[in-house]
Amino acid sequence: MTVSGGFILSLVIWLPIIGGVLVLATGSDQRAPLARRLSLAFSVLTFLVSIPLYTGFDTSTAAMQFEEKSMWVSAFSIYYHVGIDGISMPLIILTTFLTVIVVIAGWRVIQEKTAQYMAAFLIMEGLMVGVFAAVDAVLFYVFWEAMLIPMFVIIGVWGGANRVYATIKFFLYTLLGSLLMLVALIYLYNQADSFNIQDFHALPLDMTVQKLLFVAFFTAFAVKVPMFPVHTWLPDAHVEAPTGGSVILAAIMLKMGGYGFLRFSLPILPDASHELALPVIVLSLIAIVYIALVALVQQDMKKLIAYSSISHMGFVTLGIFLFSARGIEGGIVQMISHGFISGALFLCVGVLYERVHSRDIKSYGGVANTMPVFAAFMMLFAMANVGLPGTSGFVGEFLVILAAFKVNIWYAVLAGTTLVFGAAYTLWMYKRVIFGEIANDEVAALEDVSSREILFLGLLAAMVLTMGLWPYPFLDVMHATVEQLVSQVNSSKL
Amino acid sequence: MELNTQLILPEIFICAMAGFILVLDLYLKPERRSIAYGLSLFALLGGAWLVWSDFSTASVTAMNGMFIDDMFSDVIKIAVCLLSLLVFVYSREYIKARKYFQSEYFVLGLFAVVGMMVMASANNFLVLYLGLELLSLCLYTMVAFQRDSGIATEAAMKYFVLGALGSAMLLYGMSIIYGLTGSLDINTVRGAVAAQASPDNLILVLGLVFILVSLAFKIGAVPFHMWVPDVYHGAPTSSTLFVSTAPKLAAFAIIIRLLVGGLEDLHFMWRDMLIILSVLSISVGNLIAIAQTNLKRMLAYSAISHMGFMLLGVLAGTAIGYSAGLFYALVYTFMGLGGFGIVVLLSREGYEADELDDLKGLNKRHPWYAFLILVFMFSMAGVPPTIGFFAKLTVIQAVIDAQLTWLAVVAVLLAVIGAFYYLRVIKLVYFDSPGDDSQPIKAPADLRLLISVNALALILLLPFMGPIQDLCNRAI
Amino acid sequence: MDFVGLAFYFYAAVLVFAAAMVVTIRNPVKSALFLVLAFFSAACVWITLEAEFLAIVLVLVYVGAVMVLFLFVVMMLDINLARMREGFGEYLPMGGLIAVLMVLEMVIVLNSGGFGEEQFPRPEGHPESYSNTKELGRLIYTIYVYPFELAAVILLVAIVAAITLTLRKRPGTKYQKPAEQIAVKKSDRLRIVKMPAEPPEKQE
Amino acid sequence: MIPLTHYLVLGAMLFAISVVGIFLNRKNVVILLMSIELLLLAVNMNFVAFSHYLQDTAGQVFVFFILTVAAAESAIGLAILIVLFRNRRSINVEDLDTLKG
Amino acid sequence: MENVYLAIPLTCLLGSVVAGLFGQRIGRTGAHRVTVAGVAISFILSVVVFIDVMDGNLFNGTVYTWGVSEGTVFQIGFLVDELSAVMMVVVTFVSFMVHVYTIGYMVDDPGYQRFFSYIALFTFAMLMLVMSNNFLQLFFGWEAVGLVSYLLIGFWFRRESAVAANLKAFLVNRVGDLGFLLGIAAVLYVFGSLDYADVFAAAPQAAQQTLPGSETLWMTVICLLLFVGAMGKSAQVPLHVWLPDSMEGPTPISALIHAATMVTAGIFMVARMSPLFELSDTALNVVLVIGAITAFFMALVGLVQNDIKRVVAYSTLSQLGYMTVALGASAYAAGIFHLGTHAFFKALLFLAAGSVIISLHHEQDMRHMGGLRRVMPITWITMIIGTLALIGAPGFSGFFSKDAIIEAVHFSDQPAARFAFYALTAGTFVTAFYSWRLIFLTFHGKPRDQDKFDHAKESPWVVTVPLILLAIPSVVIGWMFVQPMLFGDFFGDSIVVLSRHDTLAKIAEHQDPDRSAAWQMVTHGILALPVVLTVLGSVLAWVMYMLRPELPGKVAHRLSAIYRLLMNKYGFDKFYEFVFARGARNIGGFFWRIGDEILIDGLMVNGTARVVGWISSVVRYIQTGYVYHYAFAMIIGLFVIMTWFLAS
Repeated sequence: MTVSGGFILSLVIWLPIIGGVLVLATGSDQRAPLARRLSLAFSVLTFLVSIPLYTGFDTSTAAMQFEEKSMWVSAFSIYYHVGIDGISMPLIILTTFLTVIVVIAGWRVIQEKTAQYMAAFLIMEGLMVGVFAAVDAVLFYVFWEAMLIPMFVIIGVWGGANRVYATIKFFLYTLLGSLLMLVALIYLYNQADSFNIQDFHALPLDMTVQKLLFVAFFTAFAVKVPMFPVHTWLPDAHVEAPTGGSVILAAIMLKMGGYGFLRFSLPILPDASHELALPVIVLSLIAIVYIALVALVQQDMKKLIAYSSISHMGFVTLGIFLFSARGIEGGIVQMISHGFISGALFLCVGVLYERVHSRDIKSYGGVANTMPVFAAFMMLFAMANVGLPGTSGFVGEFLVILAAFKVNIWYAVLAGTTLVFGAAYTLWMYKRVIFGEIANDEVAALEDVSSREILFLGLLAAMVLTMGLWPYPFLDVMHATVEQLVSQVNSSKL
Repeated sequence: MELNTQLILPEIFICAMAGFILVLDLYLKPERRSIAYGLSLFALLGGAWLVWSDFSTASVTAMNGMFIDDMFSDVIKIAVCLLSLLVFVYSREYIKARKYFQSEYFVLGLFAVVGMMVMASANNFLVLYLGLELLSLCLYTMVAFQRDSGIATEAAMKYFVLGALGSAMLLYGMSIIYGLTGSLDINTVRGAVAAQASPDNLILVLGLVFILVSLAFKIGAVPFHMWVPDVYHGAPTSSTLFVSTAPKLAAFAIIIRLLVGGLEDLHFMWRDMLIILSVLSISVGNLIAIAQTNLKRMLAYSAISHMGFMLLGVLAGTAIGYSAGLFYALVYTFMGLGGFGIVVLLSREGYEADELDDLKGLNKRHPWYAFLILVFMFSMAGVPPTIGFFAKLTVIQAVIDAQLTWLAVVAVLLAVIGAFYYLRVIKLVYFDSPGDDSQPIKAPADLRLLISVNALALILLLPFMGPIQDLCNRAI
Repeated sequence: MDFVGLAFYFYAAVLVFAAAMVVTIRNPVKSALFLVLAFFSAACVWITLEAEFLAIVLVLVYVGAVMVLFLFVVMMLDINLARMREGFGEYLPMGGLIAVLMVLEMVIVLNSGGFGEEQFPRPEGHPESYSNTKELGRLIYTIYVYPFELAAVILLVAIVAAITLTLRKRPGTKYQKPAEQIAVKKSDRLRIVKMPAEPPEKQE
Repeated sequence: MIPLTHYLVLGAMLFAISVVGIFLNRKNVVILLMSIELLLLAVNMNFVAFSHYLQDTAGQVFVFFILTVAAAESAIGLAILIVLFRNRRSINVEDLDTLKG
Repeated sequence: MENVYLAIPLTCLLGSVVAGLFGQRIGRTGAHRVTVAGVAISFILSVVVFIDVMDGNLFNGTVYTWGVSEGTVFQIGFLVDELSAVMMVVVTFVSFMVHVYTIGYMVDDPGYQRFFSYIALFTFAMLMLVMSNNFLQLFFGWEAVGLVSYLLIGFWFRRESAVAANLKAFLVNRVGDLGFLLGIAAVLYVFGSLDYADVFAAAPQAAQQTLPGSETLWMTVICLLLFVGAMGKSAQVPLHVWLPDSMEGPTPISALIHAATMVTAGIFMVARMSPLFELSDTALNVVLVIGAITAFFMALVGLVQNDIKRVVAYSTLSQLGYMTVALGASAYAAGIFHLGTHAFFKALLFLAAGSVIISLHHEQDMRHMGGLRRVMPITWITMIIGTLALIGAPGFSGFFSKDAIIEAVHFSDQPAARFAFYALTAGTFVTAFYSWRLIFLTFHGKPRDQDKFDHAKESPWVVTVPLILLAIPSVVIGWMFVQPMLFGDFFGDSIVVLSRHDTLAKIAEHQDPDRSAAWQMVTHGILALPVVLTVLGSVLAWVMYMLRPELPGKVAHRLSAIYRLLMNKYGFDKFYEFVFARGARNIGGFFWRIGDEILIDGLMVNGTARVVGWISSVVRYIQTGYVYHYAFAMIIGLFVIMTWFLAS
């Protein structure tokens, strides 16, 4: 048992899970208020506990920090080994932060099986943090898969009409990917005789093996991201999921994919990554352009945002596979900012859905007349989604485009089209929903956002702006790690 | 002439208890039958305790070398006793409700346990065969035990005929090996086989094939699986519980005894045969399971695919592989126990909850049971954080370790197909709205408690994977 | 060819023929009888292998007990023989083919050397003093005592099983209990009651 | 003199016949049981032959136990048969098809 | 001094934030007080800074570090030199005027506070843009002004036309921004920094770098990409389509954003990049051509417009063309000069038009006006002044700047210069015509809509005062600045011109250095072709709209083809609508329906599922339920395995 920096990390992982179990124990809906308060308490507590991870973070080193390591299964030299570096730390904070938001957001919407709902989110929070924190491959995999279960249930139980199809599609899609990854991990174990990811980094592998492993990992992560053409689960899942589900799904789960690329594909398989970078980049560009066009014609707000998520995640994969510090940092920043923005947008849709019970753009119009404050918020988030400078959305795209230009002008040009397309689909939706004359009585009857809603929208708005106007602190924490990663990916193993 | 009778004390004890119960039953009024039930539980506990009390680390033989007592056999025996114990507890109310709560049922169960224990520590073809038959005969009877049920007897008949065919094949194989080696003692056989093991020794192959096929039949591997669905489905759920759990372990035991103990030098041959069998089992089992509407039948097919996974471990032909197989078998038996246990749990007098639709909307009525099902299903699907995942992890690890990565890939791809029907069960439980049947489930406390423990164990044992794995490793 | 050889081939032929009849003939009674024949000739074949005890046991146990059991069951269940007549000829070629192929394959394998004359020469016959029965007995009660006990258990299981499965109390059937019949007293059968005389009803 | 293989071939033939008998017979369960007896007989044939040619009585002992078990087996088989008949009023193999799919 | 620089934009931002967030609480007056105060302060400070800069106190410093990546430090900072000082004054002054004007103009609008918040925010963004000392911040301001313009065009969001217009404006600008962003990327790629100072310093060395594997100069690529951005913002053909529609916004906006300041950001940017543009003749020629086309053909469209604001809008387009041409001719100073003068008189024209509009209760169609000079004299006078400045009547500010441009082009020896020269000269004629047409239709002749006319009255002081205040510079500013700005060393190092390109210098050569440049321009210009054409245009306008009012109809009828072409604005809108808007949607729909739903989902995903389901439903029938089949399966299995392994 070696520990550096106390048990904060374990606390961040297990606190919400324990909390979830407790919430679950409150049981029936009569005690829903208790369940709500309890879950809020736990989520806030977890967030507070996770703060030290940032404040106590040493930006000068690329090594794992807040490490904890203790033997788990000696037969396979599996350890309970957690730790964070510049890549995982921001994502963990993001997770704990958004869970608070989601709990607040679900406060009034979820009226049946509240305890189960809240518990699912808390447990999922712990698992997701675990994914980002795990240094042992098996531990990583356990969290990675376990995470699916609560999401599966959330979508399936509180989801919309077509939820069963969506959730099973979601589960099988991701399971398929991750099982292949499991095979790859075990293969690596047999080579390295250890499940420690960092040992994998050092492992020499010849080209064919690298390629095969790359494909295995790629399927797992590409599905999660999701990349074209394995993206179709996302729109369905989003459309059917309850607001909170969509938020977590878009804001954090998708990041797992990008994180996986950074943690596994690049450092473990540098040569294969270089060899196969072109296809990946092409797919990313397809995602950026193709998906943006698809998003343009969506009639369902959530579907539209879902597609826009895919398009934005295209930047993440693009940035990562440029193998330059700038591209990778851009990718990570894009992940974080997309976490805030997509989360916020889904919450906005949720706010409307809660009142009108329709996600169809057609059933809105002129919302600004009745909900000016809401309109203002949504404008901000829409602009962020468009990637307007000064909002977080700009930073990532900017860096990635800069990096892409270095590699190949045309990458930059194609990626840049998102400036136009992104604006087109986002603002066109905004126009149809928010602007114009009051479309119907339901819109006329809308009342503006409540203080609770202002709270969580405001929090997100603050984050979006801070990150847009001053990304320095976000970039600063990841420099060391990314530098090391770049050196790893650019040094051949052959 | 060395007997070391103390080594077979557990078997003797259980036999004696069985006989005692049999006699006692004559003087018991029907309403006092619970005594027999209690005694049989005691017998199993006692047996388990006796095995535990001299839990052996080295392997010792007894009965003129016909009986071997090593760690492996002890692990198997304890597991068998505990499983049977749980089975009895689970099925008590069920059989009461179906009016065949007779001492004979438990007596036969006990004898079956003895049979399994004999198999677990058989060091001689003859003993192995007798143990197998002892087990089989009890199982045939238990399947047919609900005499007034047509499908139960049909199942029993099929089981009997095919089972007899299976053991005949085993015998034929044994006879060939005997002819070649001139001995029935497994160790001697091993030596002799090692002497003449070569791919072009056709006769050896012949014997091996027969033995292998019969073993495949006993664990229900495709294409020798066909009795499994019918028997699991037709038998009264109490018997299904019994048939589907402990005997798998015993079967695994004799696989280890014969293939590993006796014929390990032929690994290069039986490896390929097992590859075929396991791939077939996983694929066919999972595929057909998708089309099922009956829970018991679905679980039967899932059992087939699980046995395929277990074989993956065995065919690796390495110590890791065998221990992986053992671990998988152990885990599977407890998962299967839970799976069928749920059916028992939901059933009540005059109502079999074995159709998938009976589970609809269970979460609305009984969130806790729904959660249990969730755990069992995800564990069977091999999704973390359940032990089912670790079972898969170990076997796949073993396979890859044996340079059969492609096989691992095939296996996991098929596992995805398999995941679908487990998910469908959860879908019924959680996402669908309950059907008309809204009768409260009144299961006895002990059943509720034990099945909950059973389910939670699949998650809460996770931190203790290490010791368990080590145990399996040392047992092999 | 000496007498033993002659006997072997003769009984072997009979055995195969009988076996074939058992599985092909329609009437279960007949096939049971053919099975008896098969066992009998098998016993004779074993004699040529100097397994006298087993041969006798085979005849006694099987022909004497098991086959009787079979016949008894066949008779007891009123099987509609008419349906049994329905031919299964269409499956015969298929089955025959499989059988032939299997036999061929196994024969090839068994003759692939290993069981040839040189490895397994015909052993010399045992001396007069040798008693197969005694030999078996010695083994079974000493070295093979453990299997022997197990066999006992198996038989016990068989008994238990057979009884529990088949034994049943028919609700309709009536039993006599002579003891009670004898033990009856008058009081049990006859009761004397006193009752007041009733006045006739008046009718006007 | 008779070589071992002839006995083995005989056993093989018996085995094949009875196996074929099992799936050839679609009418009568009783005949299935008889085929099983034949099956065991075939095996016994092997064992006896081997034990003779190996001059090792163990084979005969094995046969002895097989006979015992076979007897027990047939007893149980017939018991199941009877129960079946009571339920179905038929022992026609083709009627045993409620469980399928 | 740094704090002053900081204060200039931040006061506006403060005003905006206060008015925006607490608008309801502080009320209407509170809102306009705080914002006007903010802008006023920053105007005053800007003047202070301007004077300070005149004394040669330049500033180039960092405010804070935005971010660091791969060692490149992205900073937010200020560069205060002559160029930015001019812009700051212009921007803050016009903005200040517009603020005041708005108090009267928007008096009865529900979105009063929101409006003030927006325009204050705009001022802030514009200031950040002009004060920036690096490309990143430039882009920030660039996009921010775009955002505000988007918000303001759609200010009356109930109007379908308005929200359509603002979406259009944003998207078209985005196309430009794409180019701009790529340009920035190229700059970073070539120079490894985004700081003006570093880049401009390194420019000469990098002048000859070519793209890998081609002859193209990096410098050309950079300049063209940047210029694409300028085309978007400054509404150059073919990215001009958004500007006329932007008139959907309230008039103050049209004045402030779509005439005086934002649209000139492109001009400013190119001027700022002069050290780069100078190094690429290709780029300069492209600039020339684009500018010339815009200047002439957009003016033509102005001829046929009936919406008073649209006329002014098209004149703005064409004037922007003039400025662009100036840039192309390397007469950056002239361009900036025209930018300044134009800012004043065009703002004046717009506000005057606005004053007309409110007095007629938001009637914008000139066909319903006429004879207004009697009721609203101040507006009339000021508008006349503005017009004179616009058409370049000798002595008015517009004259100097425009004439300088034409002269410069005349002297420029770029291949495209000749074409540009003719376009611009012809442009003067058209300009004069449509400007007078506007005046005559609006203020002269008989009222065509009597009842509107009867309600019409002069606007309140908050409206007229700004008009007057704007009229003054429109007249005098030329005299004041033509000498230093065009021929003096006013801009110092902030603008770099290669000697071989220095057209203004050539003009100067033709002048007697002893006499005032302004006076020489007037005397020389009186008889020059542009002025002649201007006069002709004015006369023709008088003839057609005062003397023979029936003529226009006839002409339109005679030249109906051209007339329709002009009415359809050369069909740009239709083309874009059809090709891009509809086209993109169709492609998207196709991808969605065919690609996602049929191919991927239908075929791959559900297809697989369906296949698996089908297989299982078939395979399950192996399980017939007949014992003999089971036995058969076993035997076959045995048989096959046996044969397999005996064979091998």
